Amino acid sequence: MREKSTTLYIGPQHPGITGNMMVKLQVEGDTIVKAETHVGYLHRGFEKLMERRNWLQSFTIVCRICVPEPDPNEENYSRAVEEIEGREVPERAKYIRVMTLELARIATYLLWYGGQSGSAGLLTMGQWSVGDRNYILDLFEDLTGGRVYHMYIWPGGVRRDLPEGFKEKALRTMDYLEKRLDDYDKLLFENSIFQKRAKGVGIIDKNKAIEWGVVGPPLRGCGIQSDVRKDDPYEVYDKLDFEVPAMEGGDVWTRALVRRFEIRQSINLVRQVLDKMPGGEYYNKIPNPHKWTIPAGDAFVKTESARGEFGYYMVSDGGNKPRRVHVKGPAYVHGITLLENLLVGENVADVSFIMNSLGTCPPEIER
Amino acid sequence: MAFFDLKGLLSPITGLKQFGKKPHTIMFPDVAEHASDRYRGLHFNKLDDCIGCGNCSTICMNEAIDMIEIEGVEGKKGDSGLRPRVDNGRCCWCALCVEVCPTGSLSLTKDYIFVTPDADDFLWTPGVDNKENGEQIISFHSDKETSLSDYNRIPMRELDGSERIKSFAEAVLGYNEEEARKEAARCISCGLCTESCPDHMHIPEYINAIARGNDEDALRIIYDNNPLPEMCGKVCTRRCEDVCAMTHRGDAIAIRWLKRYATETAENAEITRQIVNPEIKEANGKKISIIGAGPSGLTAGYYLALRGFDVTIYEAKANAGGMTFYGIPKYRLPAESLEKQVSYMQSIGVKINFNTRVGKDIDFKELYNNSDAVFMGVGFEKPWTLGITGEDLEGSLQAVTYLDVINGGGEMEIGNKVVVIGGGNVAIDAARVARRKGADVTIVYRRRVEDMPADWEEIEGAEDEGVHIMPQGIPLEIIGDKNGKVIKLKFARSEMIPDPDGGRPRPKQIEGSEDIMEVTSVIGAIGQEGDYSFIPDDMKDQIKIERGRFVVNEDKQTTLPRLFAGGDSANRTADAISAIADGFRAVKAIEKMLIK
Amino acid sequence: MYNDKESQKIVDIIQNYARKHSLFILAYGTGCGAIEIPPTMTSRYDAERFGIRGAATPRQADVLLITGYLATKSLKRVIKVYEQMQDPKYVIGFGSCTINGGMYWDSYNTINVLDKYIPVDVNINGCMPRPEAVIAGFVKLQKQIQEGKADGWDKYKKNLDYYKENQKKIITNWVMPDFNW
Amino acid sequence: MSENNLHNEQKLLNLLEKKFILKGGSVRRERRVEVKVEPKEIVPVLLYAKENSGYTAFTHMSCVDWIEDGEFEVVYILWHPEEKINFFVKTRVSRDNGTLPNIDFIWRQANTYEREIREMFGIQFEGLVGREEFILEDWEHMPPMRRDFDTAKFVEKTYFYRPGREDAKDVREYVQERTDEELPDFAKKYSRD
Repeated sequence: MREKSTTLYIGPQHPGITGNMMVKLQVEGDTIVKAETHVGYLHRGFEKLMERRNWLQSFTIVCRICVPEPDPNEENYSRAVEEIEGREVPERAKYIRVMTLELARIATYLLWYGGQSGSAGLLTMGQWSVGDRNYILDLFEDLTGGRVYHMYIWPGGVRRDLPEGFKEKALRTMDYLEKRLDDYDKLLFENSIFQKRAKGVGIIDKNKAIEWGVVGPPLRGCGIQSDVRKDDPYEVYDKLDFEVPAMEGGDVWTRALVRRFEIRQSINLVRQVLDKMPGGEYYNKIPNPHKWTIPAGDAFVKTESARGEFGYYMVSDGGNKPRRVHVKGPAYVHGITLLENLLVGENVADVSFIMNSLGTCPPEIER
Repeated sequence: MAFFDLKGLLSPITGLKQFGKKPHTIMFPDVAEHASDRYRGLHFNKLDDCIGCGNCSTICMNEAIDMIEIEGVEGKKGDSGLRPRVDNGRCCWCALCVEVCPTGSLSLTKDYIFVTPDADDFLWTPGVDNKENGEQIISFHSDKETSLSDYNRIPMRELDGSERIKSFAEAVLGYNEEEARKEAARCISCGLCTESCPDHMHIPEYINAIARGNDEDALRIIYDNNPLPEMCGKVCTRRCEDVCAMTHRGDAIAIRWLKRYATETAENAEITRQIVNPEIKEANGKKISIIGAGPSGLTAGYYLALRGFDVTIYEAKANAGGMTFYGIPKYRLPAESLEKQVSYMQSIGVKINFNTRVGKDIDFKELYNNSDAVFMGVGFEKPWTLGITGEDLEGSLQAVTYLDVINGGGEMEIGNKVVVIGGGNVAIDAARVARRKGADVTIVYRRRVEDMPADWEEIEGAEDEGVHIMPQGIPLEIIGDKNGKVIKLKFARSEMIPDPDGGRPRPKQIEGSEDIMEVTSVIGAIGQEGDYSFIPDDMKDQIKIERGRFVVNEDKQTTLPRLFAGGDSANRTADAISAIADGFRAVKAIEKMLIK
Repeated sequence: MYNDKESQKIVDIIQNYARKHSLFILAYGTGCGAIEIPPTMTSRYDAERFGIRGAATPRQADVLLITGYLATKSLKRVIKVYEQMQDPKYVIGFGSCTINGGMYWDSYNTINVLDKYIPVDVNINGCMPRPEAVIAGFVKLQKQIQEGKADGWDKYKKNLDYYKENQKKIITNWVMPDFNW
Repeated sequence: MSENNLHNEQKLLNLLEKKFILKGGSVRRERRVEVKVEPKEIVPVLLYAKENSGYTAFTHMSCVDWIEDGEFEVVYILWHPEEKINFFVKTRVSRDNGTLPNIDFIWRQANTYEREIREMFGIQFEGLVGREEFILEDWEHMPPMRRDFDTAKFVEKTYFYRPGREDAKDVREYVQERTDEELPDFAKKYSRD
């Protein structure tokens, strides 16, 4: 017998929702029959604001587009500007950028650990990983002067050179984190509660994944080795040695495992970068920012963020302000069309669990 | 999966091993807050280093920075007297303001805790609100390397020194378009320079016009209050560049060269007229006489003509330009350049009577009575003498006289071993001209090279051309042969002793350092004074003259109401741009007096 | 026998003391500032030392954190949430955006001055405020509560017309009742 | 980069040139191909790229307001997962009442992009099904991403600014006041950059 259909609103004020968004569910009993994502609670009109700011001023606001991981935005913005303008970036800056991006990836995954386990009721995990994430934020603070918003990667290179003693501190942090990952495994991946919650939930169809626009860990969780760092290499990723983990399955569990392996890859990447980093300039100075103009043209650049491919479409009309900067975050697809489909047939209790596994981040959907 | 999963049950329990460990919790507020050496916290501003250029305010996309007057800070030339105040309800700690601060006075500190129940408290004046501890906790700052301001001037292309001395061809080649755009793009448009320009030219505006690629607008803006821009573009003393915000850490914007670039877009007077497109008012029937076609006289003539006055300039010599024609050598300011500007003025209705000396060819009193107003830009014609023995010998002469003859197209025999005495631009000019005439030239100056009032570019140029500079040398006597011709110069060396009143150090002769060098001529260049013999004696009582200059009020009005004066004979700064400013001011006053 | 005012004072002191040591914050990630809440609440900074912890629903919460800018769409929900909370309730404004617009001062979709719409008891400066600053904000709030100065909720009731007028200027489609939760 | 290495990029362009009427096409650089088409060609070109050429991934869709030309430029960006090539399809529609074909039957996530462009620019997509409101709520004004929508003016009208900053001075004007400089009106536009 069919149960009575009810409408449930989850969010925007709901502790299980990642960020500030709302999912409107049609449920029969505990089973979801229809899901609809509502966004716009965090819309700030970045793209409009950038039309009013000059090329340098816009750089400071792009990092706010995605709060948990601001660096891919800075990277994208800078690289798009450099591509249109034809500005060279010194080799050292490229290495520093890669290091920043990888540190940001680790930090994001540590935050994800907290969110994913928290939505399964395992609160200790979050206490550990989010607490340990602070050590990476400390590194960022030493490097860039800011904990969350770094505003560090800018057109032409990076803002400041590595501070004294940074390499040693970063390596120490990496060693510490690598040791901690074993603890996390015991607490989360070997935990039967997590395994039972995660396996077989929120399955993405491998054959449809690319067509649906799935990117990042969810796509690799379907067994497809796709990573912008390999497919369309930027900065110095083609000179570094790393693997792209992928696992068949497509459920929350494989997505979690992919992230678990990637964290180790990132730690290795940071070590490699610190080891191979050449000396020299770290910044190709831009002219007086008030009068800095970029020749007309457009560019589409992509960066692999912790949640997947982050794209920027930028158009310049030859003036001192961007004509158009259009941001495409991974959550744009994950949080709306993919989530709406994945939730159908699932249990209401798994909504935030699945959302966390997709890494939906509303600020990058609506910007 | 089995219902009872032992490993999955026990593994998490191993987490308990953390139990005995020391927590990594930071016990704030029991322990002091921590911030890294680069942390971007609240602002701090070194009030004494800050020049109030407002660059921080313009780069801030949040409009978080206001420039306000604060107690205890006075404005002066090169310092607006305003200081930044940050609205922390807007600031996003991006520190772009720090990166673009041209002086490096603004930085961010390690202090970041600012909690208050009243949201109106968040206006923060850096350097005032954290006066006590701000300086000790500076964290994010920018130095010359990291700063986003561009401190390096685009170098000016010049003829090589050995090439220059072969002719009177212009030594400085001028910026080409690309160089000019680049140089103009360095400007941060603070506008502090306008105050130190005697003529208050609209410097940021025309530089921005050049930066945006609109040279014609630049010329139009320049002509708004300077009718001799090409001359200024080549030889101005450029006080503006002394106070440029960029000088605090690097080279000033090449304001003079940019002006020169803008004026060169118009190749002749006709094109200038088309670009500037002057608006000439209907004739108002008032008659103005101007004595002297120097910079001040020409300026007054030009703007009076624009305002509809009937203007006649009386010039004693055959060419217009005054000292800029007769005093400045042609390799710095070619005659054609001046002619172009003067003919443009004539094209809008300025009449110039050449070879008409007031006091000789035309009576001053008559002129005064027949005009509605008279402007005098008579300048300093009479050179000062050195005041040492032997000055009346043949071969001892004055720089202005020498330059006058050469610039007028004449020749003067000075021999092949020349000593120029003095350290100003005139001395350098005379030396470089003599060098071009093939002489071996030595400049003798009482003080050190760094004390020379001449432009550093001129000094360097002279050295490049092979002019010797003997600093700290005091001429004592010019010695002649029996024919009354100069053969030797007796001089002594000097040492610098500090001035007890705090002025610049004074030279003092070193006992026993006297020496003699062989010379063929000695050129004195230590200054000039005015020659006011054209004024009839009965009027001299009414026109007050003090220390060789006419006494004028702010409107350049002398003690005789319808008589105005400007230029060297009325101001102390004695340069072309001040003369232009005087002329411009007098025009406004004359208009006010006669029309409004 | 004893002065009523005096005894009321003693009761207030005890009440305020109890209130300040048990602040339940509403987990509502309103702006970017929400990203510094997890570090504040977890092991490194451990805000639970102060009796601060999360509450899932407005009814159980004492403190509403406005962690940054508010889009107009969010503002409507925030007001709803605020009105659902029980007295006494406190609001902490995070960062520049709540004070005078911050980065988004010229954005068409975010409000600039938060205390025009709901009363704010403590403002924390920063973009983002660091966990230390967040804790400093909480400590300040506790002090305010102890001194009886954190009376935003009272102000809201007394000046309801003023707040409603400002709110309705922005929220054109007002479908909820005026403060009768 | 020599011509030979751009073989895959060139291949697609040649195919498309044979089959469709293009308004322009070029290999921008390695991994970037771009074509310009009329709006009515959008669906055939995209379908062809997806079904026949292996451009199965729909990466991005964006819109640029060229207010000077009175046109919107809509860009579709596809991705070839094997050959690793980005393919840009650009088309232009009129700013007033411009309509484009709906492509969410080819890639369903395009539905989201189209809804956003409809809301932010006001371009209509024929047959687009989806809630009218996406990001904005109760928006009664001009679509905000149009360039003629002045957000600063809108904010001044709608929201508040905190008082207390009225004593701010403009450095240029302040220095001007101290001297007797009179800036002519035509020069004022150059005062700040």
